[in-house]
Amino acid sequence: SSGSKDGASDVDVIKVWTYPVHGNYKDDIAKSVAEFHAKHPNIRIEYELLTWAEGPKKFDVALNAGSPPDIYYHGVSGQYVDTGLALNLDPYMTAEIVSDYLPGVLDKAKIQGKQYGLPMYQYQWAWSANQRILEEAGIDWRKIQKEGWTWSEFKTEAKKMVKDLPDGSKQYGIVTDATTTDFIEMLARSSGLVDVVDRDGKFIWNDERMLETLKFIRSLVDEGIMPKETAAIDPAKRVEYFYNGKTGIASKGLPYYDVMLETRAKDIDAGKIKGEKIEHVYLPIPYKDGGKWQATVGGEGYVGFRQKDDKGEQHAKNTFLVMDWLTKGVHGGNSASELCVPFARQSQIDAFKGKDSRGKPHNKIAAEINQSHGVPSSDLFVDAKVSASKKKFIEQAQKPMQQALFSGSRTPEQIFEEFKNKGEQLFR
Amino acid sequence: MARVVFKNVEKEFVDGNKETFIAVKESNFTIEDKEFVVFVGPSGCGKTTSLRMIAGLEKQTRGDIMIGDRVVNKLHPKDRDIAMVFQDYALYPHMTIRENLSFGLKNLKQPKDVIAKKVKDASEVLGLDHLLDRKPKELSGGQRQRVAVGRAIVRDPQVFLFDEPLSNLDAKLRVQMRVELAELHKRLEATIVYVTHDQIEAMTLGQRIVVMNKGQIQQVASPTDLYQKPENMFVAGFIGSPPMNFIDVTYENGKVMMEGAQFVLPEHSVQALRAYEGKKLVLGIRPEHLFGEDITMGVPDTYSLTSTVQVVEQLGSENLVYFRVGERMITAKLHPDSDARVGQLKKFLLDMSKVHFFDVKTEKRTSI
Amino acid sequence: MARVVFKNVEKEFVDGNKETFIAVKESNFTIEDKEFVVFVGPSGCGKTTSLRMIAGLEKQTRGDIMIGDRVVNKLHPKDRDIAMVFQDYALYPHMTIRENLSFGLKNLKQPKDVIAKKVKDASEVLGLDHLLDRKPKELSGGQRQRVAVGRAIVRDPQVFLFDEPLSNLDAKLRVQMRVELAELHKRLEATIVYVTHDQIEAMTLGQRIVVMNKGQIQQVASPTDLYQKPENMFVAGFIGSPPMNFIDVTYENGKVMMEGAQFVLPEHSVQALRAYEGKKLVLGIRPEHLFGEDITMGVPDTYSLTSTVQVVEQLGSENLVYFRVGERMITAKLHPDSDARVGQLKKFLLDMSKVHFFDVKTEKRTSI
Amino acid sequence: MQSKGKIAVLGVSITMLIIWGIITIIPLYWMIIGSFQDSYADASMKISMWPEVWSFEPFSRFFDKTMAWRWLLNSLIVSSILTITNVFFASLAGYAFAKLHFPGRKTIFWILLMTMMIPTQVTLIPLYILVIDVFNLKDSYMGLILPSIVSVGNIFLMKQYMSTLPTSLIHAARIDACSEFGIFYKIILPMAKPGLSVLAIFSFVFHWNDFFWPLLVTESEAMRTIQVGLAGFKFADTTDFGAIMAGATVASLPMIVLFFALQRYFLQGITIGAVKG
Amino acid sequence: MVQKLRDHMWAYIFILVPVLLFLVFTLYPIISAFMMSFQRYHVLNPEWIGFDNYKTMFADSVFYKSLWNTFLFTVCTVPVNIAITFMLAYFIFQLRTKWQTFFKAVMYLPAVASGVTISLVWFAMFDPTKDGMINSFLGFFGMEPVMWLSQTSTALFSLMLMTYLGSHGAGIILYLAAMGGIPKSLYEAADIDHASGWAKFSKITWPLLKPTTLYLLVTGVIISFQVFISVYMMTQGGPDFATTTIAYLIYQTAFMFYEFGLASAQSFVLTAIIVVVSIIQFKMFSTDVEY
Ligand SMILES: Nc1ncnc2c1ncn2[C@@H]1O[C@H](COP(=O)(O)OP(=O)(O)OP(=O)(O)O)[C@@H](O)[C@H]1O
Ligand SMILES: Nc1ncnc2c1ncn2[C@@H]1O[C@H](COP(=O)(O)OP(=O)(O)OP(=O)(O)O)[C@@H](O)[C@H]1O
Ligand SMILES: [Mg+2]
Ligand SMILES: [Mg+2]
Repeated sequence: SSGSKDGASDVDVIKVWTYPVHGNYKDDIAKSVAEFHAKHPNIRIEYELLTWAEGPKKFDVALNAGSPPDIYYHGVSGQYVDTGLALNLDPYMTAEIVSDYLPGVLDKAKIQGKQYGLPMYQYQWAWSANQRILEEAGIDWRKIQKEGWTWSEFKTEAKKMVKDLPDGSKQYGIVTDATTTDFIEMLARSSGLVDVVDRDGKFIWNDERMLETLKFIRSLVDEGIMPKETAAIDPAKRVEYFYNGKTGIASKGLPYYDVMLETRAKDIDAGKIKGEKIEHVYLPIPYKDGGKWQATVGGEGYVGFRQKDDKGEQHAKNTFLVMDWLTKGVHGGNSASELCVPFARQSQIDAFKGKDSRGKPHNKIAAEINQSHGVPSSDLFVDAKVSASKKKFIEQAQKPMQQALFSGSRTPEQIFEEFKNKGEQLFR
Repeated sequence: MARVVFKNVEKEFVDGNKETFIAVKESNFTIEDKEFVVFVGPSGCGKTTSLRMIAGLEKQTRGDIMIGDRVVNKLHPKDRDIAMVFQDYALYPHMTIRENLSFGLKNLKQPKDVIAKKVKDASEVLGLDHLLDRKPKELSGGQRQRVAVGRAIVRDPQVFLFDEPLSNLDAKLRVQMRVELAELHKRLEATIVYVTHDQIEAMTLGQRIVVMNKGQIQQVASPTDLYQKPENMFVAGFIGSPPMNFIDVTYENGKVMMEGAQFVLPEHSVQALRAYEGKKLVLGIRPEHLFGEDITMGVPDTYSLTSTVQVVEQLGSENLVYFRVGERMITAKLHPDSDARVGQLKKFLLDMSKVHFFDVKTEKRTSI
Repeated sequence: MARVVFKNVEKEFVDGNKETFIAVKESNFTIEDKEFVVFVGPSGCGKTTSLRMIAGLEKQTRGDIMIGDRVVNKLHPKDRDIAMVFQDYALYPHMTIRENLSFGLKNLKQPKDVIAKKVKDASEVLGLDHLLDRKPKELSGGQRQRVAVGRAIVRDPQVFLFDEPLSNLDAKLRVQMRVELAELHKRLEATIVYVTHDQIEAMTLGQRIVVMNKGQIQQVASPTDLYQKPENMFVAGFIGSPPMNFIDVTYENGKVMMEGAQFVLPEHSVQALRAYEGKKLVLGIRPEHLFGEDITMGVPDTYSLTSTVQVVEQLGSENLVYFRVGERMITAKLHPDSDARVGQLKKFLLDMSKVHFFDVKTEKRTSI
Repeated sequence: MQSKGKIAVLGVSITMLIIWGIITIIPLYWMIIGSFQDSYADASMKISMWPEVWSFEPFSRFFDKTMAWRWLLNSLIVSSILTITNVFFASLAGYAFAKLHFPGRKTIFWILLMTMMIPTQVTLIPLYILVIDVFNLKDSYMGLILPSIVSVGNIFLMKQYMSTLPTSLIHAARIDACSEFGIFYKIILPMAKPGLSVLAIFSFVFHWNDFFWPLLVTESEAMRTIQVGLAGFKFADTTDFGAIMAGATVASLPMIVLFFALQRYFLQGITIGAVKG
Repeated sequence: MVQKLRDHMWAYIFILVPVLLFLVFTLYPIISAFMMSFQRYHVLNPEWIGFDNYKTMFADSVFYKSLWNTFLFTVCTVPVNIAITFMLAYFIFQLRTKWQTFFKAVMYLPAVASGVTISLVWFAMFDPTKDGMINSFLGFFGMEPVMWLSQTSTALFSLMLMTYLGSHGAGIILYLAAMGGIPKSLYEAADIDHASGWAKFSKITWPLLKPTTLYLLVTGVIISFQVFISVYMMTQGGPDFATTTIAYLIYQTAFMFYEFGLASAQSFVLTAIIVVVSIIQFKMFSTDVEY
């Protein structure tokens, strides 16, 4: 900010807004910054840890007011680029940095071929399962981790887990929530519809495969594999089903669940909480029979910005320098390591070579296999207008409709019609 | 049957500084059914408090209050069948005058046309008919007071309580209202308790008058009795305007002696004052029982005083002439045509048949 | 210099129903510096409104008001150097009596000891000294009114405005206060404007009296002039209690004729009434200028009326005797010792030197 | 003293009050109970109605892991100042709108009132630009305070309240040579005590609980208010629920204290004895 | 004119600070927002597009749906809540001082509980399983569990229910303060006038509380027309737009779609509606009560 300029004119202040990416990130980033300051006395990093719940709002206001921070922790987004304030990093991308990134990773922070962010790790989403329940139902989860499974296979297996529990409640095959949108998106993706739009920005959720996806989801509820109150389940509630052993699979899982469940097990041992210790199994999303395994992946890390009153080229360079610093080596690697996801940069791998990584080995391997089936979101390829329309579609068609789907207040056919209409209206 | 009885009623207030103040002391009286009783007394003597206790708005600290034959100590005001004019009016600020007047009747579920008629009649009597659609804020002080009166007189309760209901009205209106209230009393046959500072009101309206002072009842009597036989100096001095004159005298041997004069008393007075032989007494005489030599109205000049006129107040219908006897200032109410000038040495005649004697210490009337 | 002048002042109110009401009409008068002027008039005639306009609390709709030699139309009340007693008291409820009394003085930045002294003096005069630490809600009605008066008299302004300041006080206190106010006037040499319904107050305190009716000024004159030469029937009937009697008469040939009697007028009256030959007139005579045959106080029996006594009111210091002449009820104020019984056929003597004649139409006094 | 009907009415109303009281008090109860329960980490965030083990751990964790004292101090400074300014300026303006008949009174009041009706979502960005960029008040007490010095809602509340006070007292004070400000300060304010104390507690609670603006304006940890700090006290892996509840409980204490300190002024028939009529 | 200003100088001084602050911190942002409503907003280069935003808005069926929801929500909550508030305040007012204090605290203090706990309570209340608070209550009468927030038929009602059962403390305290300000003498006069409890309530208390009621009504309508937090927290506008209120739509438009111009246009239409409603309320409830 301009205020710090007059304090020490030769010190450039770089503002970073980040999040508690993982449990120890607060300490890790403090260390990274300290080291950076030691190396670059003329650059000062001012960082702020936002909260997951409210941070995005704060950033949105700042961005649209024209004064975003220089660096923000997030995936790249067409919306950001469209403001004209996202910093194009291409001029600063040295060969050294490019080659430090593992193949394909940098692409996950490009929009229409231009680099706007530097990924810190490769994220992915799939499902998480309760090992005990899987095994009680006689499911060979190791095979699924390696080879994936189809919708019909999934259905057969999931049905085995459905039963009445002694306390009168029910155990389900899978539980999802009606608030987040990924369940439908992931299943649609595994039916071959990579996204709401394809890479050319064409609306593709009007494809018959979408209707089949919707029907498939509805059948899960109808056949009792999912609870009939699914429409009313929120993410916290979903986790509650999972923790309480009321479901074999929780939709939306991360390899990081290993770490979470480990902590929880410790608390149970310490008597702080009551409950069953759960062994975590990371499972891929089943794909449509006859189709192929398509995983949801991406890269998260730091995105660069300039401000309405641009602070000049040197400042931009410094910004990039800090971004690079925070993503490379041990500074960026700790996130991948903590979150049990694949590293993004060679330097990260080097920094963590030989160190104990967290998480169960079989889940790690499963995550790597899953990663290899990844298809990036269309957002990275389409222009800002399409990307905005897509967002609108999600908010104004997908979200309202998915609850209707779960609650049964609309049939899959009606919903599909609604999708087609809304899609036509938005992507004309 | 709406007798109102006070039995040893006392009222204590605790004010903001936690000091206890006795507003009404050992009050005992009976107001008979259908009687019109007037309360008078100096400002702050406990008249309003007594009224409020009858109404049940203030709970007595001690003693019992009866209305009819019931002890009403615990009866809610609204169940006492009372109408009241508040000293501070307490008009409903958000209602029009019409609504103010009809509120009580509506609560009694009287038919609409009866209400309309009563409100019309009362507002005509009170000269409020053109103001019915205004709010109290838009009225003059006297008009507000009339609304307060109106609110009571439209009702038909067992007991009326009036707390200085005419104080802010002009003389003419007051005379008119007095007549109206007297008629109301006759028509409704209700018991009426009436507080006033206006002596004429008290004398003309009251069948009996209760005189209070400092929370204590001094005398309860009919207007004439009160005027002619005040029981103590307080009552004597309080009733009558200008008030009764007091002259310090010594009684000796059938004679009263005062500064500058001494009179031989008539036989019946001598009888009564036997016990005061050689003692000091206070002689009381009302201003209208003093005459000038010029217009004597038939009073013999046996008893006379001579003194210098200090002040003359010409009130139109009479002249007030002030002069001194000893330390005391004496007032004579003379006919407006009588000659009296300041500084004049004037002879005043006393109507000795109208004098009163009071004990110096107890201030009580001697039995004359 | 605190002359108060009204020049064509009018005040219109618009009430809640959007109706315009003229409270004060074309008001013109001058109150001289240091003068004590009393406003009287029936309830609702515009007295308070006039006072409030002088104070600047109400802005006149038309016309100019001057205080001293300045037009004060636009002057803020606090800059007019005025003290006022409000008809509704307007005491500060959150302040003790002491604080209420000293508030104005504090605002004028008077030294503490001066304030203390003034408050002490005033509260003694008003009999409030033992109540100084109470809040207004802990006082009786009369005590509150005294606080309102006290708040004004501690001040030393150019103009005092008193709006019925003694209406809730007992007779004795009122007399006392009257004397105090008269002294205050002498001591402070301030202009005083005083509203009252009490005729005695008006007559004794006012150097001049302003009589208002329905927003209009009827007459401005000294008390005696007002009493002896009322300019119209309204003033004649309003001043004096009981009010002046009116008798319908016809003038013819030096004689007035009324129901049941006819009188030959004295020469000077005949002169004055020449224009009314053969016409109807109203004769006015005050109750105290009617006498019974028994106690005549020297009035010759030349002019007499005989009528049946309808009502007798014994007020102690006098008897009011009512009888009829034609349609009109006539009141005579007789000495308390005069004999008068209801139903008695009684002869009343008129003091013809004290009668007034009024035009039937204009109700104005004929030049007599 | 009371008739049967009255007792019945009283019974019904007390029953209603108790039922309603229980419903409304639940959140508060849970907050307090939750802060003595050390069974955090359960993502379902279930709290029992009565903890099996009482523990003060959450409190110590809350104070150890955060700059809680500093946040509380910040909140105290900001809320106190805003409470004072709001009470003062809102009552001043409310008095003017209620009792002083100046030209433009209605128009100005309505313009002010209308601004209350515009959703904040759309004025947020311009306001942010103004405060952060133009006045450069980021991360400062000024930035927290300046835009909220007095709110229209509070002016409206005070106007409504003041309109019921007897005008004749204002007149009396004018005659008593009191300045216009003196009238407000010495006559109106004392009489409006119940209204003022209600406004004070409302303002304080509002600003103490205010979250979004402090979130936008503050950056450094040391400038956070308690609510922003509390929200930030969530970690990526687990939510230390007990400590959050403990924090919330601590954060609510000043409001509770203030409530009890002011509540005796809420109910006062303060104008009794002022005027006749 | 100048003279007039001088006459009322003090009044202007009294409102000076609020008005100045208003000009800077309210009017300026409002004017900016108003200009935005004719632009395609962009931080760096906004584009003037005339009435396009308004046209877009009026062509959007969700906009009408949200208006209707908001209207329904307002109509069903504001009067009911004022009634509840008033009733509770009136009940409390009958009690002795100590109990008054107690209930005032009980009713008001939950307002100090943090948002986290409050939302927790609500989620527990509306829990769709049979263990949910409301559902287990219904289950007690043999009724099936209801998915309160997740079916179109009950979602909006659930949000209304939140306001009914939520804290009325602020209103209660305001009413109590106003009730305390009514001169006791009026009730004494009413007692003398034979007023029953109901008559005192309906003819004295209620009319004299009109200034407070007006305040609660106007602010209640404003808040209700701008209802956002509960929607955001509980339903995110769903299911199937059943709870999309205009304020939530504005939020979405602005902060999800970054269409600040359109959001401004929506806001000003909303404002216009509130202004009209408020004027009506002022007309209906503006009696001046002065003791
Ligand atoms: N706000 C108002 N709106 C309409 N008329 C009003 C208003 N205020 C006063 N009036 C009327 O103006 C007239 C004069 O009122 P004012 O108070 O001056 O009377 P007053 O002579 O003082 O009477 P009183 O002796 O009863 O006090 C009254 O008839 C009254 O009804
Ligand atoms: N709340 C109170 N606290 C303390 N003293 C009080 C309270 N209310 C009244 N008093 C005192 O009680 C006494 C009697 O008051 P009350 O109102 O009955 O007098 P009153 O005879 O009606 O007088 P007035 O003619 O002045 O109206 C007064 O001296 C008054 O100061
Ligand atoms: Mg009294
Ligand atoms: Mg008057």
